[in-house]
Amino acid sequence: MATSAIIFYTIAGVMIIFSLLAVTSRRILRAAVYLLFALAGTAALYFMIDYQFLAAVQLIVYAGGIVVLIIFSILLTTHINEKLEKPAPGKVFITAVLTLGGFVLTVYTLSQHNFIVSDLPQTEATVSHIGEKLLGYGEGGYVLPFEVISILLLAAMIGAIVIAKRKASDS
Amino acid sequence: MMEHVPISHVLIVTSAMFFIGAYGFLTRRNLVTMLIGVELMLNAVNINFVIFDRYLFPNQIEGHFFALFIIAIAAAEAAVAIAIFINLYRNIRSINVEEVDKMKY
Amino acid sequence: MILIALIVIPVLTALAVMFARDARQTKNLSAVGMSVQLTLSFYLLYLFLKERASGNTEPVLFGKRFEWYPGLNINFDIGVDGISVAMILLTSIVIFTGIFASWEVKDQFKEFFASLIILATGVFGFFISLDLFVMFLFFELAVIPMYLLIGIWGSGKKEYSAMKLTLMLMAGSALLVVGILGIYFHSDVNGTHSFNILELTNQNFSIEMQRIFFPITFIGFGVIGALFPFHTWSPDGHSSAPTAVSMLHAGVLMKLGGYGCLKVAIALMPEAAHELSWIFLILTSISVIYGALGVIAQSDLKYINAYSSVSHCGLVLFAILMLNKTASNGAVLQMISHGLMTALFFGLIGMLYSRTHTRIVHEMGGLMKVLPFLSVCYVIAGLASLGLPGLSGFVAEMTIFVGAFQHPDMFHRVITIVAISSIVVTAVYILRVVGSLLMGPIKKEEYQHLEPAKWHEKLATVTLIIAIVIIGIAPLWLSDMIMESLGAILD
Amino acid sequence: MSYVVLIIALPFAAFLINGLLNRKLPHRLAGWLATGAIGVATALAWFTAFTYFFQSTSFEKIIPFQVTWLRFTETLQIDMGILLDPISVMMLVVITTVSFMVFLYSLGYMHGEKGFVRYYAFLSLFSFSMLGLVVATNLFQLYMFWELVGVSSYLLIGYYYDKPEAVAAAKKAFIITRFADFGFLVGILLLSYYTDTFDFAAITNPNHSAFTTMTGSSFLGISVLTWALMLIFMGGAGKSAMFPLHIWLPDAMEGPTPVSALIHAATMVVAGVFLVARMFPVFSFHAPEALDAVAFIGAFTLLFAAIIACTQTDIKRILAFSTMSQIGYMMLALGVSGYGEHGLGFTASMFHLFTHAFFKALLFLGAGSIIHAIHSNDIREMGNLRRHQPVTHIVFLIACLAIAGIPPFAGFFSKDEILAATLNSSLVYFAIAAFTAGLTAFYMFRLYFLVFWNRETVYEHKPHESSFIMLVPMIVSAVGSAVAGFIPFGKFVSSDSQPLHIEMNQTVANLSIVVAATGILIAWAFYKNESPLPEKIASTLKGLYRIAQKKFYIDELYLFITKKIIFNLISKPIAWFDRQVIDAFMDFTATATNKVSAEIKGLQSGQLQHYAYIFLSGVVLIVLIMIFNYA
Repeated sequence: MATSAIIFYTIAGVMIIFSLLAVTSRRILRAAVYLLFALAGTAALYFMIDYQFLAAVQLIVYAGGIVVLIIFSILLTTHINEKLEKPAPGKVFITAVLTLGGFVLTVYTLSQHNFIVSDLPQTEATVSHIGEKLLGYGEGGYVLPFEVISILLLAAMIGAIVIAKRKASDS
Repeated sequence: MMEHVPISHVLIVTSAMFFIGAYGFLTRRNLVTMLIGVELMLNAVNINFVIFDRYLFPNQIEGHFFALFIIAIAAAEAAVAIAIFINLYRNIRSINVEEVDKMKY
Repeated sequence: MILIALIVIPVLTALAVMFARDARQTKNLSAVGMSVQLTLSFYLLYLFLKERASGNTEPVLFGKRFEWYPGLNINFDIGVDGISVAMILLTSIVIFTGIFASWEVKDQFKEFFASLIILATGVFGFFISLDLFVMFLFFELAVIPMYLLIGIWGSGKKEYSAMKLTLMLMAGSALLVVGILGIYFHSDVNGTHSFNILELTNQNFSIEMQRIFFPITFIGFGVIGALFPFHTWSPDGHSSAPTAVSMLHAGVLMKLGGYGCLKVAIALMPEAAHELSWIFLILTSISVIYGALGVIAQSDLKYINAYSSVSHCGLVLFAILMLNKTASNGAVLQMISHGLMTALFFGLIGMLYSRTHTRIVHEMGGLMKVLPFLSVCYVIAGLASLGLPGLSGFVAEMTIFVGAFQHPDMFHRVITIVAISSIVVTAVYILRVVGSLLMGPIKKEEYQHLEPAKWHEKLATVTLIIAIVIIGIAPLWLSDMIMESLGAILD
Repeated sequence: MSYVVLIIALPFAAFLINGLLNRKLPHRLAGWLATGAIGVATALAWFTAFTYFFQSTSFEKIIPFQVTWLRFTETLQIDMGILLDPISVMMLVVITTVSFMVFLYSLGYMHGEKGFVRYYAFLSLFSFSMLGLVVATNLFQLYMFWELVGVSSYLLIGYYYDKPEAVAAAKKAFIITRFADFGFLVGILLLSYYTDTFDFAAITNPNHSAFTTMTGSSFLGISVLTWALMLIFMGGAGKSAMFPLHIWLPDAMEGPTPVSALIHAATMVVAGVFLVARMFPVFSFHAPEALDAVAFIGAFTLLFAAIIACTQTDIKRILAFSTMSQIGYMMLALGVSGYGEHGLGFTASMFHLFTHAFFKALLFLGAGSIIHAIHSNDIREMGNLRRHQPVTHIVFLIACLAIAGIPPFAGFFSKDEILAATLNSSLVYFAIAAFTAGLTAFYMFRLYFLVFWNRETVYEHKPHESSFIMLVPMIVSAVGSAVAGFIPFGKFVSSDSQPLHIEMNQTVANLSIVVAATGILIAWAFYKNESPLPEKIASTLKGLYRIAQKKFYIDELYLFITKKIIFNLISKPIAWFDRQVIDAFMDFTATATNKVSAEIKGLQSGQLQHYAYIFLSGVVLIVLIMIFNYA
């Protein structure tokens, strides 16, 4: 077994286990931390396939941004020591059957499909390269989606502020 | 570096992650933890894009962009969602999903 | 070009109204817009008559075609004949007076005026379009704002009425869609299907097809024309609607039914019309008598007028079904005449209600003494309604009766006599109302000091009365204009 | 002769001015304006009559003015025009003259009333419509003005609109005449359906080809033409208050008295007679059955109304019933008349119409003068008025003598011709006519003696003679009533426009004088002084008297039909049906939809996770199906 395979399976194991923990843990703050680990595992995977920039973004935005947001919201809405109640066993059962069924189906479909793995050499995904393409307006340029996403983010930001803002009458 | 790992294995991992996220979304009652499930699902899909790019079209970098955009959207979504949660919590002192059903009419 | 202006001006007015600063500006903008519209309608009349005088005998004048959705051969086809010109005139008069009659709307006035004008836009569009699809589109545009107008600004059990009215009209629309699509898919103009009325007129649809789609289309339009037994939306709807909406609705919107029946159902499917007209003749004559007799038991002014509208609009459909030019001419005249006088009625009822705060006839009395202007106008409206010579109602009713009586069939003549008997009943209920509402002693002390008519109320009523009198005294030009267009439809 | 248009246009102009400027016009000006307009019209009418009758040798139909008003089909159209022939010229004179008298009289009678200007506006409208009616060139124009006349009558009866009785009376008058007009309209339609024209020139031409078709086809055993004419006569009967459509006329007396004089005595109510006279050639040649009906209705009303008149106590109602009775004479005369040389009845009828207009107008004006003086309509509250109102007394006496048929007053001549005409036709009709002549004399002089003689009544205000402006028209009318009988009417007006030579039938004349004198004598005996005799007779004839006094309960019958049957058995059920059946069905559709949707709504729990479950299950299911399908 090659080293890379060992590393991959380790990362995969970490991701799966922490994902599972994240959705089952009854302590909500822990759940958030497990999510962080699962996301970090993803970043590791990206590093492993030499997508450093993406990995960095993954870490910064997901781990640094979203998880922190989630933790803030937890702190704002829940007591730290409070344990979440157990989901009803029946519900757990049904959900488990449903998701497992979905998983099995997916795996079955995957197994039926023959992926043609390309032999072509991998292109360098350097930061500058990505940056040029992202802001390029020629063939294969992504400036339009980029701008759209910018506006979306702006809108989301304004929206978030407006929604979360206390109304004058509340204070 | 991934020559020894077949693509299907990676995909099985991501789909496992996706369905774990779905499981979380379906069983949890706290909105924040449901959001955690959603993030997991998003992340799983994200990995798929990257992996397809890596395995099937290594000469292109479009997969990067999808991943990047999804991350950006996920961030936006999380921000808005959390803003809604906080507002909701402020209004009904709870972020239990079962108590949020006023919009059905 | 002038036709496009007829749609554009109301749309612009409605937009402008949305940006108005205050109530005053809103009203002024609406009034100006609708005055322009009124002037334009008269200009259209002038152009039309000039064109006809110069010997242009095209069935449709000022036609224009804009391709819209070529895949289904839908075009924005517009053009007018004498009937449409007459109806456009009616509409612009009624909406013009409607604006003045709702001068004192207080709540959400911007939205009110905008919806009102949008409604009128739909009606204008309906009358000028030659494409069934576009026609239907405008039809819906006219029906939908009605829901809001009644539901929000109405009175009494307004939600119920608005819902009922909209649902019943929508049910009619649903039938209409089926009818229109049936016509469309059975048509064959140079290898494609067509929505264009002019092209469809030359189609010879098979009698089997007509037997199915004539009743569907006729009932579809008949619902909005208050065809028995699909008329019950009318009394409730009218009684709950705010003044201007009742005016516009009874005055113009109900006429879409008659217009549609004439120009679509009968013009396109004449054989089935001949074959099946007897069924609908029975229904419409029931409308006529039933509506008239039904009035007698009512005591709410708006209900009274609504039932009388059922009777009068029944007469419109009745006349159309006689399938001859004279009767159809009468039908169009009746649409105009009834439009004017019912608008006058509803306007006056609104004005009285705003003063006495009741619409129950026997709670009022002797208003002639305290509100002479409005009362005299009410009497004139009543006299027009019962068909006094010199006012428009007489011209219309007589044309219908004479036309209907020219039918060679015994059945048709007998049923005409039945319909004629409604004029007696009409006289009964009109005089009952006039007698107990306006004459006699004053019933309540507080009615001694009612506010006399204001300038905008006077403007609205006088405009309508002038129109009624002009048609009543000199009907020849109008009748000839309509008659000449009917030739293309009925021959 | 196009100046004839002015005769009609002038009152209309007066109506417009008075009507539109209502409140802004000073009373005096408005009154004199309208009176002046009708005065000029009267002068023109007399001038027209003069030129028409004396300056041309033959009495042709002249149409000096005509425009198309509305076109129904290529052939069928309504014209507005003026048709001059002997009867329309005669009517022009009658209407303008009586109108002028009444306009003048009203200046005094209505002085100081609040709605003075409105009154003159309506009065002018009436004159306009009535004039338009008689000069109509076609049946439809006649119908239009017929309706206008009805409305102006409605407006004038309801002049005192705050008096509930007046409002009810106005309503009743309009509705009953409207009902009659329904028949009239159907008749017109029936006639025009076959003849394809409304024009009198064509319709009254007995040789019109359509009439053969119409007499040929029959409905319920009666020829279509007879039906049409009967229906048209129904319209005439309504307006002329013939039995059984008469009940509105007595109530119409709620209007101001000059209005009663003009509309409900002299002009409008004879429109029915005019209508039958207009259509006379057709009646006479093609539908003798219809003419018989006219005669029968006329004779019946004649007697019926006279009997009721003997029992009434309201001065105006007595006159109203007398009007009905006199119109009955006219109808009867028309009904028994032949055509051409045998057209004595026709001429007599028109002659009676002419003279009646004068003396009946005079009676009403006199009654107005009395009512004006003592503020009451009830003859039991009057008495010995000759002392207080000498002029009124004299003119009233002249009118009474005229209506009773005492020579040399006008009524004698015309009534005598009618009697002669009935004698030519049937002895029964003659007997009725002659008997009623006596009855007429009796009830008129009952009225006369009760009002002007009898006991001295104590009045609240001392009655005074009316003002000069009221007396002038009365005196003029009195002169008319006295001398109008000497006009050789047959020379001018006859059924075929050829001069008709009329000789007085000496026997009939003598008989009629004797009968009339007997009536007067009985009245003198009963009522000249206070006497218990009338009471005694009334109590011996108890039931009969009561029935007559209650006008044979016809009103109650109508009331029963309208209130009980139409309202309770038709209108109310319709309202109920509308609410409970049609509406309920529509509502049921709506509620059913609502119910169903409420049931389905349960699926929409609002629980986010339920939706997610369903979504995920759906996806899994679809994928499963796809896999099995493609496998």
